[in-house]
Amino acid sequence: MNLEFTEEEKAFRAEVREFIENNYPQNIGTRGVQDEMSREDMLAWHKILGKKGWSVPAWPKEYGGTDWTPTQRYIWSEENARKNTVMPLPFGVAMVGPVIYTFGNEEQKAQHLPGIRSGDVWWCQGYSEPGAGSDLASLKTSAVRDGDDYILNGQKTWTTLAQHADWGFFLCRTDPDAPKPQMGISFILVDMNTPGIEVRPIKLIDGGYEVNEVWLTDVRVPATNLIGEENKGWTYAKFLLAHERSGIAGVARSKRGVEQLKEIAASEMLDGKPLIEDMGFATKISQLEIDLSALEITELRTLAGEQAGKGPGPESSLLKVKGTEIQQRLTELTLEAVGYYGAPDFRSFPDDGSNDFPIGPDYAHHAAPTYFNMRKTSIYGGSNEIQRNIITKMILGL
Amino acid sequence: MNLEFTEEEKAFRAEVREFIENNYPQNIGTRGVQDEMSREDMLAWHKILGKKGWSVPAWPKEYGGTDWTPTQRYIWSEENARKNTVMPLPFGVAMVGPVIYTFGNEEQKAQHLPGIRSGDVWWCQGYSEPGAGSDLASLKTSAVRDGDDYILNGQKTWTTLAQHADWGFFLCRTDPDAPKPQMGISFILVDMNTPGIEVRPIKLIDGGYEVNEVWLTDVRVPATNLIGEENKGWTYAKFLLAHERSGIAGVARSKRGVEQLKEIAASEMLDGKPLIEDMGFATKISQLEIDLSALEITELRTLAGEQAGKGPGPESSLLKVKGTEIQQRLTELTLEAVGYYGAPDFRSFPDDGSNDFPIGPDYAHHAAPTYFNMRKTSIYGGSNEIQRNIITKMILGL
Amino acid sequence: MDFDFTDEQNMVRDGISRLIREQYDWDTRRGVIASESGWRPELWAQLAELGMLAAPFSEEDGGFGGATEAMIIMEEFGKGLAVEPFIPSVVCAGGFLKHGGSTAQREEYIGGIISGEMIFAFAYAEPRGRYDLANLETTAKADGSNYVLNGHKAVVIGAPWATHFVVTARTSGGQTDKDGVSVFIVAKDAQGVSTRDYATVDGRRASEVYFENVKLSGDALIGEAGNGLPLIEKVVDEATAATCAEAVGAMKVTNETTLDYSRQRKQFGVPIGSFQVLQHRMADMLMEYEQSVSMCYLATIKLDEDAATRKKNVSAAKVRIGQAGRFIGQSAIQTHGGMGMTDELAVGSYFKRLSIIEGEFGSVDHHMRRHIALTAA
Amino acid sequence: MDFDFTDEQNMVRDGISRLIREQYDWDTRRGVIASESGWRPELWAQLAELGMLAAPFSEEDGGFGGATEAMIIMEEFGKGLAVEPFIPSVVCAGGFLKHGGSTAQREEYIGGIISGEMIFAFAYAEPRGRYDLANLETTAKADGSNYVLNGHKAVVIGAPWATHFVVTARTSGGQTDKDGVSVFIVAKDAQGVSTRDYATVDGRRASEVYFENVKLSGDALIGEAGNGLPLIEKVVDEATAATCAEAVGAMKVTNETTLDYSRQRKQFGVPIGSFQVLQHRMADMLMEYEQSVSMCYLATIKLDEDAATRKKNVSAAKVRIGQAGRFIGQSAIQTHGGMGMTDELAVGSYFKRLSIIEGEFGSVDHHMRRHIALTAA
Repeated sequence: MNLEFTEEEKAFRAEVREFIENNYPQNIGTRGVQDEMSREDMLAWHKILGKKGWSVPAWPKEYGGTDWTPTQRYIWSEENARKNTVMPLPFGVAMVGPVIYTFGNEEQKAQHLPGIRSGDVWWCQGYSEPGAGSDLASLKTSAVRDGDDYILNGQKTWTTLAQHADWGFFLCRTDPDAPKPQMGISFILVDMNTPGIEVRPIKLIDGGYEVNEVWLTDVRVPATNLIGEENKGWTYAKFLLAHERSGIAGVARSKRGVEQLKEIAASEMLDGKPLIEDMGFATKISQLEIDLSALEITELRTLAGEQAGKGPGPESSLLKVKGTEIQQRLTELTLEAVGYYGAPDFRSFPDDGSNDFPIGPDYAHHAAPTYFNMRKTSIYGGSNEIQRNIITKMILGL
Repeated sequence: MNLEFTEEEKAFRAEVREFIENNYPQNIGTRGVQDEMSREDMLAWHKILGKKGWSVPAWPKEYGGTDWTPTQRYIWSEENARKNTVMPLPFGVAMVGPVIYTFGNEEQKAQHLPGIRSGDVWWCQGYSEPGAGSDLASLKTSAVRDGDDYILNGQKTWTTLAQHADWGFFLCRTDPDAPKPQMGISFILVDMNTPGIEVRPIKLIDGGYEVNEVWLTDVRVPATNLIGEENKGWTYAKFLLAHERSGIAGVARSKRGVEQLKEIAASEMLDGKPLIEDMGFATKISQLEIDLSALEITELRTLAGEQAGKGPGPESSLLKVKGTEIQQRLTELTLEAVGYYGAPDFRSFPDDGSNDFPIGPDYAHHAAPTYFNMRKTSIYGGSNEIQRNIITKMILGL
Repeated sequence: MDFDFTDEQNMVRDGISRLIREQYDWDTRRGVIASESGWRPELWAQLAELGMLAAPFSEEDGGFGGATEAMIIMEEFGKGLAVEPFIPSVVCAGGFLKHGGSTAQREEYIGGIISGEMIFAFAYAEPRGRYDLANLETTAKADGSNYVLNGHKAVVIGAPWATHFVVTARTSGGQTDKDGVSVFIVAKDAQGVSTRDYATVDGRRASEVYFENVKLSGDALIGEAGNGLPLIEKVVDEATAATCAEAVGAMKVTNETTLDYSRQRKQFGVPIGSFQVLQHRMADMLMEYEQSVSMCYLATIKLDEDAATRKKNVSAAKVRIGQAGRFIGQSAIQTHGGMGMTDELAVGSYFKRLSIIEGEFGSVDHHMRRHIALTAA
Repeated sequence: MDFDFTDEQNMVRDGISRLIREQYDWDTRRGVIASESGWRPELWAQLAELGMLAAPFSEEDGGFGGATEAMIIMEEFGKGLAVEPFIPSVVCAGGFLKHGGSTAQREEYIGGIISGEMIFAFAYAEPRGRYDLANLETTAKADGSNYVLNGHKAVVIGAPWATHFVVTARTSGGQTDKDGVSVFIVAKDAQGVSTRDYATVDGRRASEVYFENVKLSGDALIGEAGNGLPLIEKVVDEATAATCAEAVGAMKVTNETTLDYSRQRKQFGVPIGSFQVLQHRMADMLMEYEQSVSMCYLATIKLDEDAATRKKNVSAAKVRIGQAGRFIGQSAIQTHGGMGMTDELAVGSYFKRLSIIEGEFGSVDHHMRRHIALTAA
């Protein structure tokens, strides 16, 4: 039992660190509020990684993956978190990509995988529907076969960053008479420029537009865009959901977040001393660090088990629940730390070109919106209540 | 809106304070671990109050009650808590008494109420059965009519302090074919000296014997001991449970408990200063005081509503849940405060007559057993989960 | 001992409640906070007309009540998330005038506050002062019988709508001394006053306020020079209690909204309110609310007692209500699921307001420290 | 990076696990802790025979392992709530000898510990010292090359069964100085040693130990006079990590017992495990357990790193495991309902042991303070 990295792993870390140092574009800054970034900025690092061959490390080598071990992938995510890079979005790389190379035919692989790798094609996910929430299988969007096409009608929602998307993968009901709601669903790829698609941004409580409603009205899609077999879409969706959860603990990002919180708490003053020296606040930070330590080791144990070929247990649900609790806790403490300057809404700041009179420290501007925004993490990707249901099912077996 | 007591109420407080000061027996000490006290000590104050006419303040005047307002009763319990008195047990005074004067006949009232008032008769409660728990209505103990008697068979459990009891009130199934489990139950008074009753003490995790199993084998009880109508016992039981919850918040006792905790935290030292000056521990105490303040005002609001004739809402469940959480929290903090001396088991201390070498401070001896024992409070009297079910039922109405 | 309200108090509640229900529904509020001005001056005029802005003043000052009336009004404000500056103008500026103003000052300003013609904002917080009311970099230097004011006040709520400020400033002593703090009335249009205005994340408006060699006459001073801190503490405690009442009102609606949603919203074929885990969370939300009501009452009732008692109970209330507000706000969003994350439903705005209230007039930690200092054996 | 155990380590686990399963079932344990002696000397002999008491020692000391072996053994002890003094005798006394003992001392004592003929208790806590290892009223005054020991040690676990004590005492300096602390080996039958023995609430035995002018030869000193604190901290950290492992073992069984009970126990006609609130609580219990396993591994792995790293990780583990143990213990009792309150079921004993572990070698608060001191920016 040891936590040491091997010499090879250490060399790998040095290599990726140097690569990031030398290649990460300086001008795009760090991931802040997503809808305030341009499409180009969000794709910049993805494109560089695509050229390097590092954009889809988890994929099999034959499809452009890196053959990295889980530990190497962990090191990769740690080093990116250190620099707070804007990583490739998951919709292509981590979601539809694995579905295409696992269940798609050769034409589909040839058509779609290169664009996902290179970052030239932006994908979005058409899963959720209004009124369905965690009950994903109750979806209503229909795909009716008409000659060589499907005609899609319905409404999707919570479609993240669909405003930029070139392609989307949609779950549609192809057999409305199937005996169970999970049956009769198909997994269809849709060119987002097809007539009949309307993307309407949803304003969230943080003031941003990160997600969208997608309205589909008589959208004609070639039947060749069907993945795998008709009515078997639920199988592919479940496969994808299992993929989605890996890395959801967000340990590396949270470690960086704790560092940032400590920097803020060292700047803010309380009774003439830095806030971080207040025993009350220091206790909250230590608790967070301790919880994050526990989560990190639990993720490493899970990785080690994966590397040794152990099947997934309740760990992925645990990583999701504890990971999001820590992410949320981080934002709570940041909002507490910035005091009164948590209230001003940076989106309303007077655009008078004046930097002489800042409205509080820069680090305060996103504290409240981020706190608000991160409440989503215990809701999406299978709410934390659903995750606890999953855990119970596994351990209780009732 | 005001929290002032009236001049009459202030005078009343002075009167009861003086009465307690002058009449509370010095030699019985305070309520510690119940099974370590003698029957006589536990009844001593009850008997004194009986003579004074204050043993059953909540009863109607005609049965020996005091006609005190809810506020006066609150003052009464506060003053008793101040002196940490051993109050009359609830089984007679607060439970079967009200059932008897509300649903009993004249003979039953004449036979039983005087002994309850005076403290001469010790009552116990035969409700719970093994395997029933919160599902009280599933009880199995049978009472079969045989001429002028009932023959009782079955087993009761969690019967508090039945080892001292003269009489018990039992819920028995008189109609096994009733369509609902709540129907077909009768409420029967039983002389605990009747042949066929065996009381077996249950050892609890605190090492004491506070509760018992009561085994009933062909116990012959006069049919005149039936309260009200046969098969209507569930009605009387529910009435009693509603009575049982009043005062369950235990605010006055918890206030005294906080004082004791502060005394302990002032004695214990941490890094050369009293533990109470440590910001971490002080924060826990302040949180407890604040929570207790909130509970106290909520109880006062409930009392005021009661005085104004408002029906009970979810408040009684709230008082039970929050009251027991605070009681339990008090014991947690006390165990934390005493440090290493929480571990020694006072029941095992060498009885060598030596006081020269005490095993830690006296206040530490009961810290762990009390912590263990008080876990019961979120289980009994309708578990805190059941209380939350009740609250939801009231507010959600699904 | 009673928790009843007088007939007059019940009339105040009914009046405010009706006004907000009829004229401040959800869509109206949304339009208001997105508008250029960000508030409803016409509502303010109506409140004045109904006498509501007079409610916390004594009869001799032209009013008819006190802290309980302010509590009732702010509870109703909280239910509707009304953004109008009742606390800054009526509770804060009104409080300084009531407790510290000279006869002349009361005559000059209270009538204006009550009529709604004068609107005050309370400029006390500073960029580096956190919640310490005495930690002041703003200075008012005596110049004969006049003063010269210099400084920068942070996040002054309602400043864009204000005609006047109440400003705390140091007239002597070191930056954090308890002595040497003074309170002034400053007209917003005085020479040397400038502001940067913005919205807040919870739908209000505020400013950074800068004073550059602002000349004040001696009449601008409220109370005694250099001895302003006890007065400030008293007024801030009153404002804190009123803020607690606002939180209680917001929590009530948040809970009701959540109950409603959980009855109507179906998942897996049943209302989500039938899931026990959500049920118990809603039971906890109710309990947190009831404890908050109790603490709000307690703080309000104790406002006129001695300073130690007042501070202890106001801090206890702010701690408890801060904690309850966070739990209720977060639980409401979680129960609403994705819909709770959208700007479309009201619940998100309640959550945001409760989140910001948590830090107003001192965070949970700040008030916990004050409570400990006042109760340590 | 791996979390695998060597074949030899797996054999240790299997051996202990079988021994405890076969010879330390619930009824046996109940009889043992109620017995006159309160432990099973014959089990100790078996452990010695199996080589388990040698496990944490290096080969040159006659053993075959280190901290990981101690972790494995204590995890199995925790599963069975074995009361035998592995931590005081093997981990603590063994640790002092390993890290600080002279060749002569190691030869004199380690063999005895490994063979089970010598049993040590660790007398370090004092009535007024709380968790501060340097806060010592016990003194060892130099007398030529000898020492004279005086003092009172509190709640010395396993003392009734011990043949020897490791004792911490002050040889110079003020009562809480970091310097001036020394460590001694004292035979229990030495002149001037007396004890008051008792049981503990979690089923073990302990004593108050009094030293009255106990004469010690210079050979009794472990390590350097006056410079014992770093050694004590290291050994106590190792003992703390082993205690964490015991807690992890106890939590595992507590969780399994609770799952079992909730499957079997019916209420309202269904297994109580079908109630979602209880389900989610059990999911939380699992998560707390898994986080505890992780922290136990982390602390154990870091024991041989520099002092700051070791302390930080041991404290982090003790904090997290203390919190998890309380949550799991309380939740288990609550889920068992009234039955959980009885001495009849095992779950109460697991709850009690977890409750006492929470304060052993420093409470959550103590270790949180140490963690803060080591991580503050």
